[in-house]
Amino acid sequence: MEFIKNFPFITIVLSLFCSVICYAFKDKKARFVTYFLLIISSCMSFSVIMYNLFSETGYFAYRMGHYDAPIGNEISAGLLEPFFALLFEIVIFLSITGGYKRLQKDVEESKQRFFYIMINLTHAALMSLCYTNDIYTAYVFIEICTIASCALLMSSKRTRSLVAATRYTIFSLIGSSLVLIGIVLLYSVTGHLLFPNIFETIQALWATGEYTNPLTIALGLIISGLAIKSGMFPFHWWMPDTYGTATPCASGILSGVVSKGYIFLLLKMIYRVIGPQIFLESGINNILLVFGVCGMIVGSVSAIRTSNITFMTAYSSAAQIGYIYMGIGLGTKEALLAALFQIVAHSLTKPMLFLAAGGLSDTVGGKQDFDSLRSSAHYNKPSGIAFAAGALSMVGIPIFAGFVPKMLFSISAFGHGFKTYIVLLALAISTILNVIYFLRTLVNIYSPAIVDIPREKIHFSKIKVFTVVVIVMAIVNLTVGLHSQPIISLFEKGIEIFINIR
Amino acid sequence: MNELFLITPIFLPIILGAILFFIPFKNQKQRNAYVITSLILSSVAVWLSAFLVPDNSLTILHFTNELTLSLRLDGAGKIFSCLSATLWPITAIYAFDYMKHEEHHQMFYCFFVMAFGTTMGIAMAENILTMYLFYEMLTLTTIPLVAHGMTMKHNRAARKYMIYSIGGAAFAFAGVVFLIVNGAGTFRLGGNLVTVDNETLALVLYFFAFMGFGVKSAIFPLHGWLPTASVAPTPVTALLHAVAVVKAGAFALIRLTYYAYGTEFLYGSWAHYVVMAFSIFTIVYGSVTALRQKHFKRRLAYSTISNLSYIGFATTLMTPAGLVAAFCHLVFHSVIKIGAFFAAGSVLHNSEREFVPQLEGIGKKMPWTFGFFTVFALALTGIPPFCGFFSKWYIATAAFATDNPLATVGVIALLISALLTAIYMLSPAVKAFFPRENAEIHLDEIKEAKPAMLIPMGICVLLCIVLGLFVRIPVEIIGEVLGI
Amino acid sequence: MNFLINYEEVTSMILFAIGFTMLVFSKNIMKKILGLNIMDTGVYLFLASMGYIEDKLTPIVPPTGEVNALDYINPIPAGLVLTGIVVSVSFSALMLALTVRLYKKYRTLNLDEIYEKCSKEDEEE
Amino acid sequence: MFNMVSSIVAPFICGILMLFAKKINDRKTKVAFAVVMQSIITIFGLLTVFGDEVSTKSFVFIDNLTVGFTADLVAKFFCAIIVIAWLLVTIYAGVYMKHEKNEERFFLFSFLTEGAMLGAAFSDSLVSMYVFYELVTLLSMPLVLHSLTKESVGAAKKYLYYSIAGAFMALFGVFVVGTSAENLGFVAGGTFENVTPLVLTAVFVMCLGFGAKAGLFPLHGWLPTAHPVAPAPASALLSGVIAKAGVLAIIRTVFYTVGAKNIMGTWVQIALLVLSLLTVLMGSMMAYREKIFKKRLAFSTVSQISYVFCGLFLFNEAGMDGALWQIIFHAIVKVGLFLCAGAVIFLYGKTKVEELNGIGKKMPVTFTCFTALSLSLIGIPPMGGFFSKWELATASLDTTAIGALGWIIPVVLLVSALLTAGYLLDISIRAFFRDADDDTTKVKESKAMCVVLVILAVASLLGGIFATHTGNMISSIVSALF
Repeated sequence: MEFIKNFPFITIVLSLFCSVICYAFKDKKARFVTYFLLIISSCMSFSVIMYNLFSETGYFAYRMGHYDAPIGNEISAGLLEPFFALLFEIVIFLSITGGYKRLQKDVEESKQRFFYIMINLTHAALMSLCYTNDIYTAYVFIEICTIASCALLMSSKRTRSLVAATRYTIFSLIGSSLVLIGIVLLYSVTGHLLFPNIFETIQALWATGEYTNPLTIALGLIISGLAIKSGMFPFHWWMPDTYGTATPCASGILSGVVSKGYIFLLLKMIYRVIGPQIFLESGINNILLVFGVCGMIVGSVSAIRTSNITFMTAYSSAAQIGYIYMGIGLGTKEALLAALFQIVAHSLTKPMLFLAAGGLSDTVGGKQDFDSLRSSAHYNKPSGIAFAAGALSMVGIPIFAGFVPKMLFSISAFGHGFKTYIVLLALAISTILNVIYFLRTLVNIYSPAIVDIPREKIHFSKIKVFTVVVIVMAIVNLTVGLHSQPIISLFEKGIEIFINIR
Repeated sequence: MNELFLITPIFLPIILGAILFFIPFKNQKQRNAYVITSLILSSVAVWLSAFLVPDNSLTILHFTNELTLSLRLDGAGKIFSCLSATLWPITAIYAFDYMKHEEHHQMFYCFFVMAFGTTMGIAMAENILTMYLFYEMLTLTTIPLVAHGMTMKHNRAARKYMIYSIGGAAFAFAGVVFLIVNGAGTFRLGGNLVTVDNETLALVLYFFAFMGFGVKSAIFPLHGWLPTASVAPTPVTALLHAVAVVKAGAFALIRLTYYAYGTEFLYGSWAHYVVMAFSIFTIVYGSVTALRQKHFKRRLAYSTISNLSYIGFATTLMTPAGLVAAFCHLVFHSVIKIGAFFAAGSVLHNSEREFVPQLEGIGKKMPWTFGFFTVFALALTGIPPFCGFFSKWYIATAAFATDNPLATVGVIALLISALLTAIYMLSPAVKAFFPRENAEIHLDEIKEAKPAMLIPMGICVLLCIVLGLFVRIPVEIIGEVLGI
Repeated sequence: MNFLINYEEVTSMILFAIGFTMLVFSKNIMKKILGLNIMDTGVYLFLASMGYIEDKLTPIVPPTGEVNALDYINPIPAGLVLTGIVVSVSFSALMLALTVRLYKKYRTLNLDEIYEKCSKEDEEE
Repeated sequence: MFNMVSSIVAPFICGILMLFAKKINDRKTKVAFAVVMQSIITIFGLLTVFGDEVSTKSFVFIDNLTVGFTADLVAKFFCAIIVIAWLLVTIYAGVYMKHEKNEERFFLFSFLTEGAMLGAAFSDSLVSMYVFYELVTLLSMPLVLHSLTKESVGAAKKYLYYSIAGAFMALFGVFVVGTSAENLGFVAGGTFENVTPLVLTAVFVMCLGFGAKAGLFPLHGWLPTAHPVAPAPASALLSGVIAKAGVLAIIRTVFYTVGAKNIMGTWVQIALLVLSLLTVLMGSMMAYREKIFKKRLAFSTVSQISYVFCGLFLFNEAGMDGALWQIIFHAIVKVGLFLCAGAVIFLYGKTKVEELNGIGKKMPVTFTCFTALSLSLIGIPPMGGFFSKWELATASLDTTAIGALGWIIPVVLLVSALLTAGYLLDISIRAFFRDADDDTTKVKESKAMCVVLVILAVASLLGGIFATHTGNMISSIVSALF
């Protein structure tokens, strides 16, 4: 069974390889290559999970080229890493299958294979962001991920999305250079690139009390860089344009997966590089908490104020990411669990929402404002149902996936003194705001039209695949919501490994 | 019969309702037959489970190891479920005739039947999480009923209802989680909350939860949705906004106070007085506003607000007597108010008149309807021997028994509101029967309501009188099933 | 802090600042791209200066005799710099491609004007 | 037993029957029908009065909420007044209602009201009395708005709301008393050993509440509004008899539930006495200033019934004695006066006082009776009214518990008596000694009306002297209480 340890590496390399060979194919074939890749690699990730579940440590590190530190660079897998790899693969798979019809409309015939190339690159980058165990690999793949996702954005015909892409690129450039500086600082202080070594050195340094400022600055730079990329509160302004104008498949992947990849890397940085102890002592967690809460509120308020369905969904991702940062900011294991589960719930829900929104706007010829979209759910039933499911999940109605993280957040909120009140209040208020904009939209799309514009009735026989995909997504959402214990216990086990074993 | 049967009254109507949506009915008769049979089946299931199912808990599924979706039909649940189970089919009969002139029945009846199941879920929830779940479900299943008219007005009403209700639940959620974390999630009379490390937090969250669940029972600052929602077709307003939904809110308050937090923890705390003050204020506020309403159904809606706070007030007395009184008024008010709404609805249906001043002399044309309405008015005002009087009696006696000054204030509020009730409920009746001689009235086209509408009203009237005359029996039953 | 000792750091910081300000505040896309490159250069300088350790050998194995690996400086920072350069190049390429498409469409390089125009378009839609 | 029950039930049955009287076209038969039924009721009532003390089994709602009837002395006392007054008024109404529309409704509700009144009179517990008290309010309301003019409907609503407000104030008391007493049955002298401040307050509130019907300040406002617009027989009943329901309720509460001894000398007594004195004075003054005939009478009712309260709240034999006499005489006189006013309206349609100049010549019988009745009300010896006033005055003088009020009361009564003389005799003088300023042709007075009026007048004249049986009854009531 040892060879399973190669799987993480293989997935990365394989997807890089596929991205190259996609160039050789027409779009259809390229798509199937991508499917193939995704299926294979998800099987691998799954087997890695299984392996770690039943191996005694539940963790292994894999040194590429068998050089030792400080020269070699390595990837490692506990339980969380392969789990999120699997999650991302599934989400990407579903987004593509659900979104390719629309893709063929949005992207020029000749450019479509590039789209799949970029998807494969993104996939490779995400895999390595999940598995990486040294800051060098981390940096490289952050950049690859950024480039690929920018390209995903640019692929659409609409010039608006070009502008959005420009914005996104600039933001993420700033982000990545901040991360780079942070990494460099870390390196210069510790002289190491591998997580475990950096960790030990930092612990030692912190104990002696030397270099605390450089360390704090490095941590701050890395966190703020990744925060910009993942769209934390003050830096979330690029989100609506980006997600709102891209093709649904792309927005689904970007909002559901890419931002989550950065966040997962951030978690790695905090818990495996800096160490929770120092993270809490540095007081950065409070900043994250505050920004997270602000993000929840501000994102929702902006979502209420917009009248464009995809923009609304995009702003809501800003709010949802706020939840995650709030969880990180609380800094306890329970909060971390909640944050991880929030990642799961959001990645499962958001792509569904984007796809559904796309499907709805198809019925009115691509219009996206609420007045035109009224009663569109009657013209495109699957999208209507999917949107309903997604909206309810985001609001946090029990039996949907979105409910569980809210539950966990509020459980983890107790016992933090005044923070308890802040978190509980924030949860309640943001729920209300979610209700306002999501369910308002829900009622709208099901109530009769007020403006008369040409509408085409999209019968689900015409969009079989899409229908199947959204139904599958909804079912997955429900199952996760109804029976969350397996995932939770996996996370609990995984978090122990994640924090303690190096 | 073992507790597994409890699934039936909840999921049977939900499934039947869902099926209903897809059956292509040839004509209204078929659909009505289907609806009434499914409702009666479900009610039978409820009664059966009320009498035959042992008082054991049944866990349907585990969200996580601690959080379970589990049912159990204890005394309180029995009262509430049986009440709804009785009134639901009656309303259905009324609805058949009323809804003739409305559109897309399919959807309406689908959700109408499904809401029954969710209400049962609230009644039969064993732990607070389950109750919360069905509470949300109830909101979702009833939104389409409110939005039924599908105009902008209905749309807005539905949105308001939704935001208030789910928002309130969001605030209650904090309290819910607190209870679960402190192992008081499961309902038990007297509560399971033994010791908490942070009492302030506990009380603050109780207050949140009370106000949050109080949204459905229209406690003062959060009552706005109820009058707005009275744009819904009358069967809905009658059933949901006089019985199922609002009473679910009241029921949730009772669960929260007596079964989760426990009165000995709350009694005498600041939260106790605050919530009581809120209910007292709402009692008066509701009546005063009802007095100022010209729109017939809105007036009834505001009166509902005030009466719901009678229940709230009785609940906040936090004594066994208070609990009995609360349930007493919960039952009696349901019967009275649903009847009153029926009457208002049949006026609206047969004469298209929705404002009180337009009712001048209409009693001549619709003697039965307004005869019934007068009875409901008297009962709601609390004129003996109608049942409304006795619930007031119980609340008042319970209040005096606590010898808590605020409670005495509450009784005074009760009586003030009773006076106002007399004014706003009797004036339509007086108008209808004794038109001013020089008033210009055009009643030619108006006809008396059809028996399909009158019979439900008649049943309610009978209930009012019988419950009043033999009030001993229901009260004894309530006390007995509550185990007091 | 003695500027003469760690002048590389100072210089890189200055470069970074210049680049950053250009990237963020200048309206012209071309200038933004230039700023991006300047910023990155600053970072690479910083990185290189960090990577370099006094009196250690360059990590190239000499033809004669074997040497202890610890006598070499760590090659990774150098590798990092190389990667970074590649990245920034590709980024510039990307941005330039974008710029071309935008310019074709709007006949301007001023980002504000472009925003205005495309939001106008949306209204027209 | 049978008599009592049937005297309560019969009116309701008669009311139901009146519903079918719509079918009868000939109004003579209709009226005859009503009168006959009324006389049957009266007979039942009187049989009960002269029969011995009986009581039904009481129907239990819950622990101490019971409804039951008993014919004790007070019940009989009121029953007698009610049935006799009703009989006379019905006869009178037979004539009077000719010029009002749909009279069967009037009869219907008058019967129902009578039933409710009797029920209240015979009730054996606070709650059952409360039930019938509410019924009286609801059922007598249509009598007020009979004419369905804007004013009358408004007045009726005012009456309804005042009474219900009063009723609910009373209900507060009922709640309190109900919680602190194990049974609410009526026992002479009350069931309470000692009372808490809360109960005292409750008693005060109850007296105010029930006082609403009897026009006790501050809830007297409805009387002057309701009486003028109601048809004369209705207003006669309202102020002559129905208003007494309030008195009954207060007697039952104070003397039969809480017990006079508990209240004697407390702030409640003083407060109530002061209130009733205020009402006496205010009523008379308002009446003196009033220009509309029936309104003046209404105000006089306000003041006169408060005489009764003065008597009651003294809490001694003499006071009680005087109060009960006052009840009887006021009933007779006020019914009579209102019927006179009705007669004027009926024949000449005159409502203002200054229109009455010289009308005495046109309707001599009526105004002779009017004068007689007025004298009695003023309390000129040897008229009946004198006794009650005398009793009240003496009673207040030899009460020690109330301090200064002891001599204030007689003074107030005297002043009010003078005012009464002022506002009533003024009318008689106008009627007889001024000559008419307009020459309306003389219309013959209706016999039935005259008969009724004469009976009343004679009763008021001689009642004091010859009514031994009444005297015995009253004294036995009083002795039972003290």
